[in-house]
Amino acid sequence: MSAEKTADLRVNVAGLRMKNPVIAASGTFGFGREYAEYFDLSLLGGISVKGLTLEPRMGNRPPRIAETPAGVLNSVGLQNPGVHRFIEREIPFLRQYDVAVIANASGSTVADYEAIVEILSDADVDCIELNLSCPNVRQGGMTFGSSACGITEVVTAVRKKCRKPLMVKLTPNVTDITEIARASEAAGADSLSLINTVLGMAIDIETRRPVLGNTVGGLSGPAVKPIALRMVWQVARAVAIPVVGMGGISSGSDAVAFMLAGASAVMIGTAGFVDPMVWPRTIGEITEYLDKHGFSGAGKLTGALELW
Amino acid sequence: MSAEKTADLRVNVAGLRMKNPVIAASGTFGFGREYAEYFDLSLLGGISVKGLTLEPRMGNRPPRIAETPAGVLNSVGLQNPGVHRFIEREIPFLRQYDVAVIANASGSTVADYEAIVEILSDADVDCIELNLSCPNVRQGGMTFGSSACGITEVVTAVRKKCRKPLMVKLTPNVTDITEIARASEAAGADSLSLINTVLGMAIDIETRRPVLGNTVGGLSGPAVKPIALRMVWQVARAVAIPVVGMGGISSGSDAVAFMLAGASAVMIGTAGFVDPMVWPRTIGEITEYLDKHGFSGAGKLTGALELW
Amino acid sequence: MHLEQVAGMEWLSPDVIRMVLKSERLVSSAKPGQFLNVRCGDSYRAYLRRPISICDVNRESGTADIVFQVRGAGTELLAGVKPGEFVDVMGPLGNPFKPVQPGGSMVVVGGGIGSFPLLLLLRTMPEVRRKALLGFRSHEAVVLEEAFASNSERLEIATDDGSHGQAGFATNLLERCLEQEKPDCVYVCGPLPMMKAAVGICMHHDVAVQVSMEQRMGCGVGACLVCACKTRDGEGFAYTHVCREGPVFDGREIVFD
Amino acid sequence: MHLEQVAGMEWLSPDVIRMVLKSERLVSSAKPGQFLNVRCGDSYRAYLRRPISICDVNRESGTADIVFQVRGAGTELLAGVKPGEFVDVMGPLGNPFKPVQPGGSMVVVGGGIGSFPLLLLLRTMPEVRRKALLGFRSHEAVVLEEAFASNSERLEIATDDGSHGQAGFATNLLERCLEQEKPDCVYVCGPLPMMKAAVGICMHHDVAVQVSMEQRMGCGVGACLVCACKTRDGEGFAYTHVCREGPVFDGREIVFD
Ligand SMILES: Cc1cc2nc3c(=O)[nH]c(=O)nc-3n(C[C@H](O)[C@H](O)[C@H](O)COP(=O)(O)OP(=O)(O)OC[C@H]3O[C@@H](n4cnc5c(N)ncnc54)[C@H](O)[C@@H]3O)c2cc1C
Ligand SMILES: Cc1cc2nc3c(=O)[nH]c(=O)nc-3n(C[C@H](O)[C@H](O)[C@H](O)COP(=O)(O)OP(=O)(O)OC[C@H]3O[C@@H](n4cnc5c(N)ncnc54)[C@H](O)[C@@H]3O)c2cc1C
Ligand SMILES: Cc1cc2nc3c(=O)[nH]c(=O)nc-3n(C[C@H](O)[C@H](O)[C@H](O)COP(=O)(O)O)c2cc1C
Ligand SMILES: Cc1cc2nc3c(=O)[nH]c(=O)nc-3n(C[C@H](O)[C@H](O)[C@H](O)COP(=O)(O)O)c2cc1C
Ligand code: FES
Ligand code: FES
Repeated sequence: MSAEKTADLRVNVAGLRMKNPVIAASGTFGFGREYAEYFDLSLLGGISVKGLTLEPRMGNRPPRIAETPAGVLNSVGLQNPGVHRFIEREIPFLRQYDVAVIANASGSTVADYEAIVEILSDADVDCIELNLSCPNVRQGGMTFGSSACGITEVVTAVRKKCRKPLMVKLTPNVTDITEIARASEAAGADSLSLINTVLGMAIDIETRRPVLGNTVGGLSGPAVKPIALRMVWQVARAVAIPVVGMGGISSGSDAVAFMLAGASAVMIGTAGFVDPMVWPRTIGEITEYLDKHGFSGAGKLTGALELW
Repeated sequence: MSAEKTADLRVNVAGLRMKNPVIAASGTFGFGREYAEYFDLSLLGGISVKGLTLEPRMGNRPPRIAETPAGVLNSVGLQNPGVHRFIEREIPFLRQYDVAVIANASGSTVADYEAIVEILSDADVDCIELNLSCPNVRQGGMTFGSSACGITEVVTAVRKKCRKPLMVKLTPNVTDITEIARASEAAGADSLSLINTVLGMAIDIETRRPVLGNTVGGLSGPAVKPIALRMVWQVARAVAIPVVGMGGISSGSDAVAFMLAGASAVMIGTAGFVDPMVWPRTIGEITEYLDKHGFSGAGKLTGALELW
Repeated sequence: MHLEQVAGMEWLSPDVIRMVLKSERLVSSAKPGQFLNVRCGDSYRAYLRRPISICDVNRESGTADIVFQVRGAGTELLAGVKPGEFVDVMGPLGNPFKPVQPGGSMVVVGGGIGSFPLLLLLRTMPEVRRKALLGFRSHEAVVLEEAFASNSERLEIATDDGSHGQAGFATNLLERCLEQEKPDCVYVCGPLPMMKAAVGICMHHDVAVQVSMEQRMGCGVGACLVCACKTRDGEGFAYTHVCREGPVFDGREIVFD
Repeated sequence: MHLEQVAGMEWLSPDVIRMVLKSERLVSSAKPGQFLNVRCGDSYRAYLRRPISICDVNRESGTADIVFQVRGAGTELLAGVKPGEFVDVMGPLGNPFKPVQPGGSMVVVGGGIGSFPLLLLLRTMPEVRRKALLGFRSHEAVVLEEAFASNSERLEIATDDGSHGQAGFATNLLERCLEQEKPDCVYVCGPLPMMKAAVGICMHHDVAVQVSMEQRMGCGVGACLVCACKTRDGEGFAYTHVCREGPVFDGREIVFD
């Protein structure tokens, strides 16, 4: 081959334009500061920041993490400094870098969601990711994200206030993810991201107590990858809006699998705890795959799975 | 200590009496013949045989298995010789051993379930485990097991025909497992077993096809353990009937965790592929734990979890 | 589950390694066509065992060899095992090749890593006239050439690119071979399309053919029913299990599709 | 993520091992109280990194030591690493102990594996009068006795069962010590109940106290917020993060409950 051409990595997820499809997943990357010591944040396509609420939240009692086979349970419980501190202190920091900023927003009531989305619509962020699925806040996301009515109610209300690309993040803890996905689409979501964590539990048999102070927590990491991949595949076939896939991705091969299943971009979380370089490295590995297999761009991978 | 006394391992799961709480999980142990070459089947508390249907079934197209991080996806699709061959050929074989025989039964319609339960009620089995949850048969278990109405309909119908202890096996692929569990209890289940496999998918990025011939399959093995443990804990608190726990158990420690969470007995499946001795070994490890921690019997473990 | 001690590890090509197991048990029990289900350490990265054929046994040294290509996580872990360490194997498992009567003749047709189980087959039938036809991708992929040469009257090798032996496939060699003489049985192991072609050729020449099938496995012993392979069943087909009813089948029984 | 070469592995007790890392980088950067977040191989059985304190650095040999107890899957894998191999570490991470002015005096109070980070602390403050009070379960658990002895003016050891040194806890030693003299600062690391007691004793005697906290970690760098520790915040409390704001805290800030 002469003049090797490298594939075009750019993606446009319903108005969220990124130079490549790799995004740091919410809650695993803080507001980027910590990992800026490890690599240039401008390498990334996007950063979904720690889940924000209107007011600061202090989170759940520790321990907040448990290790499980090929996975991790967490019960952080949305500890965050509140949306105002985020806007004042974190956006200016993040804007030093050439990276899309996705504001991950949570609330306990529809009014909370409306209010935070209204505030974020005036802020310098590229996209709002609605977290309706955090399993750790008792009267919070879980109720909304786990039923089609709940989703419809929140997303419809929020849509009216939202002046940014609106990404709705789905919980996997449901009977039929396609029903929830379609409800989100119908209510006005511009795109969907999935999966959030799978509700799980770990027990210390010596103390005979749950490992987590919160008893249950959300499972993430390689263990959930087959579940996430299945849901992304199902959802991508069920809706017309773009899908951002995540859950256990820890390499370019994993990212490619999610894109073949129908994802337009991917998020990576837990794997970064083990290897912070997974974020930038995955971008390179996707490029290699595209070049090796003759795909002209990352977008060409989306949904390119062939069935038996 | 003088005269060491070993803990009493016997359990009685709503009429299913076993000399210890370790059962081989359905679909992973055939009809016992193959593993009889590896250890004395009389060591086990029980054997849940390969899922049976009225007529023989040939199962799904291969490949039927994919390896995932700390887990396995399968899409066998209930290949089995039919309930009549089971009664003629397999029960006599199994009855050579001192082990409880649990007939795992599936169907595509309520009438199927009624018919197979009627037949099995006349057969020499110790318990009937209703599989309403196999995710691999298109019009089969999934529909019944994933909604409270479905469960209520089948279990109510079956209960009238059933003259054996009736164990209802739950699928984890639901929004609220406690709702399904309570519906099963209300409809007449004597006990519950959970979890069946979690719906998942794997993709071969070189061929760009699903690894499984059936596209999706059921996830089992250590990866699902935290999900299973959480569901067993939730269900054990939600119902008054006994619960049999499974999902990723591969040691006595795992079994103890499930019992602390509320299980009266446990099943082990996938781990046996890796180490067939996991079945008998787990019994010994439970005994050690009981003795070390001063529990007089296995039943004392059930639900002994202390919350924070 | 037997812990077998590794007596030696030897790379035969850049991605194919021979693992020599010191084991009188295997030496006295292994039959050609049988396989071991090998545990690749206790990392959850390769949770399931890997089926690998028994390639050779050596009575004098009391060793049995398995030869495998490094492909994914499991074989990579296995290739890292050091002499002196132990590997956990189940087996010999499965049904062996059915032999040819002494004085008869046989042809083995192997494709790539599929050729390995055929070596033990040749070795156990010294009283039979033996011909070996092997196909490899290219010169670098050719392994065990001497061993096959010294355990057959005639060895022919084909490579896809002609960089070693003749250009073409092992099935081309088989075609030509059967045009000249009809052995009592042809034994085939290799990629599916190659086995399909080989069985077609044998049926066309009305020669008995046995194939060794591959399928992804769970238990390896017949209990989980995942290793299905399509076999003829009256007018239709059934799913038979490679680990227990195979891996060796009469070539005519298999539905290749 | 730095790959550091292991220069030596040495068992100090039946379940405590010293891993010596050849690393000028660590020698020049590690401060007492900081930790490494260590990857225990690539097995999914111990997916997360393990936080381990830097126990000692040796400028002459260009090595840094970590000393850890084998408890679960991760430390077991780590204990299996052989000299010459590399381990993947992040760090030094976290805030170090705040030093005492030269000429001042300090007391370190260590409980079991919590004593390890205190060694480097003693070693880096030779110009300070140093006393070490260590508590262990029993005689077999006592490790690094010489190292502590030679890096302090006085070393006292207590064991729960009295099988070595005095019977009782390190906090009993602290109690007696503070009754006699007030150091500029007490440094405590060990099990939670022990730290709680030690801080109480110091507060009672109005002596400054720093503690090194433990918590289960995810990222180790402050990004995931899982390593929460209850600290005073006005009348109430807040969850502060051990990896980034700690592991060393002013003992008065911690809410022990
Ligand atoms: C009866 C039998 C005998 C075999 N004999 C040999 C031999 O002698 N030498 C040799 O090199 N290979 C042999 N194979 C193929 C060998 O089993 C696979 O190459 C190996 O399992 C791949 O594992 P991996 O970890 O490298 O790949 P991965 O892709 O990481 O494996 C993932 C999963 O898929 C399964 N898998 C992947 N490819 C195959 C395959 N071709 N067949 C069966 N399962 C597969 C693995 O066992 C594992 O469960 C044999 C297969 C069978 C069924
Ligand atoms: C800042 C800091 C410094 C430490 N320094 C040392 C040291 O110098 N020497 C030493 O022996 N130990 C030290 N520890 C404790 C050490 O991290 C744990 O013993 C170790 O993580 C246990 O891992 P495991 O694989 O043996 O246990 P497992 O029980 O298999 O671990 C399971 C999970 O729980 C976490 N975990 C379990 N126990 C602890 C614990 N006590 N603290 C934090 N996480 C835990 C593990 O990191 C892992 O994520 C330190 C802990 C912290 C937070
Ligand atoms: C410690 C931790 C905190 C998380 N916090 C959030 C959050 O605040 N908002 C959110 O939408 N998702 C949160 N998540 C979920 C992740 O964004 C992601 O959906 C999930 O972890 C699956 O991806 P992974 O396997 O790559 O980590 C969190 C996950 C972890 C592990
Ligand atoms: C290959 C395979 C086949 C299975 N077949 C059945 C079945 O026929 N009926 C059933 O109720 N469950 C079946 N299961 C589910 C198991 O009984 C069990 O619920 C599940 O695997 C979780 O337990 P484990 O992680 O210990 O394997 C099957 C599981 C596997 C892996
Ligand atoms: S692998 Fe289980 S039946 Fe063949
Ligand atoms: S471990 Fe992630 S914030 Fe401390």
